[in-house]
Amino acid sequence: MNFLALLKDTLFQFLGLFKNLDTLPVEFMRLLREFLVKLGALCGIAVPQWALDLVSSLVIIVAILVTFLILFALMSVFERKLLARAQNRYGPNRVGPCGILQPVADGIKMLTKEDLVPRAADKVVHYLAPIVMVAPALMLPVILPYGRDMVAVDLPVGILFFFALSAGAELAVFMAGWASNNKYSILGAMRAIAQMISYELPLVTSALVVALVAGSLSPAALVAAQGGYSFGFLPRWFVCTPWGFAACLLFYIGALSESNRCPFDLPEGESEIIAGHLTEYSGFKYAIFFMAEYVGMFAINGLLVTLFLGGYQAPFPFLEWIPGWCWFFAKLWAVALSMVWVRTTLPRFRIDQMMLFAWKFMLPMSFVALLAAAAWYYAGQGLAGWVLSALIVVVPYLLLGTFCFTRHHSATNRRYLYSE
Amino acid sequence: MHDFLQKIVALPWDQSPQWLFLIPGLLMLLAASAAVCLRNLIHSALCLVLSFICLGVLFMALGAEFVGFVQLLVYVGAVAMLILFAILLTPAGEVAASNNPLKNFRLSSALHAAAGAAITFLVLAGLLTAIFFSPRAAHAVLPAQAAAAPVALIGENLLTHTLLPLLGIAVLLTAALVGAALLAKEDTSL
Amino acid sequence: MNFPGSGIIKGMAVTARNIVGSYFDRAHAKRLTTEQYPEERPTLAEASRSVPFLVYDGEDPEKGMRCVACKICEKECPPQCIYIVKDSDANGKPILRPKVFNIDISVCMGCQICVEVCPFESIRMDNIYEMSSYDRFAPLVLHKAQLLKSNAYYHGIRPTEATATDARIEAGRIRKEAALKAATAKVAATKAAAAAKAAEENKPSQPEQNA
Amino acid sequence: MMLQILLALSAVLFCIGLLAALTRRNAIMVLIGIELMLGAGNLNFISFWKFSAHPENLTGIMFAIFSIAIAAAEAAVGLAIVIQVHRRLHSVDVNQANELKG
Repeated sequence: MNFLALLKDTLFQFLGLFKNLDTLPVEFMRLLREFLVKLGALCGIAVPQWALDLVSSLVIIVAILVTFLILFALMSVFERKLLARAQNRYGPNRVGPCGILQPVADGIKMLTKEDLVPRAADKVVHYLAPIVMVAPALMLPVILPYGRDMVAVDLPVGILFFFALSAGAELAVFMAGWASNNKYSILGAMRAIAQMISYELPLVTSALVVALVAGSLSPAALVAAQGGYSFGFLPRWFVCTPWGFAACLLFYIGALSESNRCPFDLPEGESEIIAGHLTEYSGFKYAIFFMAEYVGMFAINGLLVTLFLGGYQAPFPFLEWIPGWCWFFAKLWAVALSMVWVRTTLPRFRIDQMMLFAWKFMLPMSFVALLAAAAWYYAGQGLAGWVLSALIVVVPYLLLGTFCFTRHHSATNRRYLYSE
Repeated sequence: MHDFLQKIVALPWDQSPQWLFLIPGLLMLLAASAAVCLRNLIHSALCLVLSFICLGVLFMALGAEFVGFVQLLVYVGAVAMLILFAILLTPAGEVAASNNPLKNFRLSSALHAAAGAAITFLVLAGLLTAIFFSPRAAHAVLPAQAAAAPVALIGENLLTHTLLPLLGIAVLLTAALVGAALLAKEDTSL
Repeated sequence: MNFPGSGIIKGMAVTARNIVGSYFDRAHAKRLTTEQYPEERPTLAEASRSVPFLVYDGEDPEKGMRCVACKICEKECPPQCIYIVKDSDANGKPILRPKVFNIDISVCMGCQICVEVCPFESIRMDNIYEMSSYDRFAPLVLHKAQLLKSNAYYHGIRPTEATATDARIEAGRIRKEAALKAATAKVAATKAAAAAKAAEENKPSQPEQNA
Repeated sequence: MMLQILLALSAVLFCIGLLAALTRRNAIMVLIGIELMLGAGNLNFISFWKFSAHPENLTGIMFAIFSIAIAAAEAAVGLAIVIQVHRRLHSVDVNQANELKG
């Protein structure tokens, strides 16, 4: 058996994989390993396990990176188009058909710009900040289950891994803001950190709600727990339960805040503090920050899809023939575009409103969701559970919303701590 | 070429040697020393973060993934941020004072530092002696079954054997939260 | 329906209506107000102006040039972007025509003062707007040949003003002719009077003689 | 031998923290030193757990988790005190906070 025959054989097997699209990526990896073993045998080398693992890890890493960079590129153009459409403009439509190649133009522009470092900046920290920002952001997507058995690293503490790494973003933002030696930068960094720390609590707590019911911190197990249909038609996604709906909204708001998107874009509020911690960055470093922000946003949206929207599960039984990974990415896009929709609609928070919202609404509500999930768990998940957990969620929501957030309340006693 | 490839492939690449954990360990010590020695407070806080990250990696290498990630989450995400915030809120501290060391030199503080260094050296010597001359430490072997800490088991432990300490911690954290908020309030009449 | 958070839902509905409407609305063209610039040119208002140009009458720019190189615009121009050199004939005798007429449009601020002070209705504001170039200096200095544009062009970009100008020139011409006629008549009259006077001066002797 | 190396690492880390706590005058540096010492303690807990006869009891892990929680509380309160001291004395020098000295 010579090399060409092996190649031909493998190619035919590869084409055969397209019969079942659902398992295509997993089967492709298996085929790759088999091909490597056969190739080694052809050359007279017994290919050891670690080499196979190394090659397949590299392939997976490259696949995930490329996927997320493509998502980032597409998002940057779709976001601008949707924003434009909401304001009755065309949006980018010059580069390529319908402006789809705009990210290429943007990339070329960014990379050819001058990389400025302020003279008074702390050079080392200024240089390190984009790296600290991008490294955790690119590591986040590895724990997400993209399809059946399609999870790069099935960590038993996957959710914890995710939140531990997103702490890196806070650090990077601080480093960028401080090292720039610019008042706007440091103000932006302070705002960003205050916001991220405040919203991390409800974010983690609402993720904890799911972990409480599913009894696991592994994303793959969480998605597996959301398979099937209750009452015969309603998918058993966690978002379709009262507590899950509340936790999902809380997580969504927390995700908006963690990825510094409108209405939580105070750290980069253009009209107030130029670009916050990004003020002194240009060229390639700015592009890296931008990319890390978008990849981080997609990663946290992926976690939202995994935790609440059933990951790769189909919404209806008659749609199950569509491959799971298609469902995952469809949901991912739906969540990401909904973030753009929110961005077009809501104005930016004032900083005291933002803190008030985090500590007086988000945090109590996430505890309420935790309570509702516990009630659901012990009430047997039937009709009684539905009614009980719905009551537990709705009553505090109405009370908080009616008495805590009247206009009068938020307008009194306003004090600006950092602007005096 | 062929033989060379075969030899490379045959090496035990997948069995990491036991000293591999020394890499994060030594990096941790280096970062910690930098954190202590650097004059710029922000730099030393950032070095502290690096040292905490290395400590977390060390925990993970020792099989305690959960503790490692908690370490990253709590120390990098919260404690380091608190320290950085505190440094920014207390300007003109040591940085300004250290601009002219001769002017700020005082005999009492030099004696103070010397005494501190001496105490530290004594403690270090004592600890290292205890560690390297203790027969039990020298003969400690890895248990037959590899140590692992599955999350489910940790959770179960938290709510059974260590329920009381958990409640205590909950009360302590609440008290600390309220206390810190009260202390940091501007017009507090202490 | 008014419950906490209902305002957000209403706002989201508004933006959603706009997003969908901008794609599927019947009044699509009216809704998206953006002009696709290089393909769609804006229709400029008649009063829009950018830099000055020189008007000439008839076909030949040199012959029909209204400018007489009086240099009033050069003096009045606040940023001093106009440069004029008078022409002279072979004998060195100056003639009423500019030899050089340059306008540095990188300096021009479009104030229209030159237009207002020009007594010969020669300099007028143009409305061209694609004036960018790769060099900051040479291409942005417009010379006489570039500045001279026909009266027909002037009528094309701002008909009302051009018609008024033409009427004014025509009226001026008529007035001038009338004045000329009057002057001629006056001269003739003066001459006649002088002749009469001379005749009269010569005459008295005659009556005396006669008397 | 591996346990000894781990313990030595932790001992050196502890002493670095101790040095900072004893010699630096800035209160925040003192707090950083204390955090380092707590980290060294955690490393000891984890390495003893790793080498214990019954790792399935998770005693070391539990201790480490609690110690991390306490460290967080300690940092929060300590830094609040530092900020309060700075507000009163306009300095974070621990030697200057001597109002109670007789």
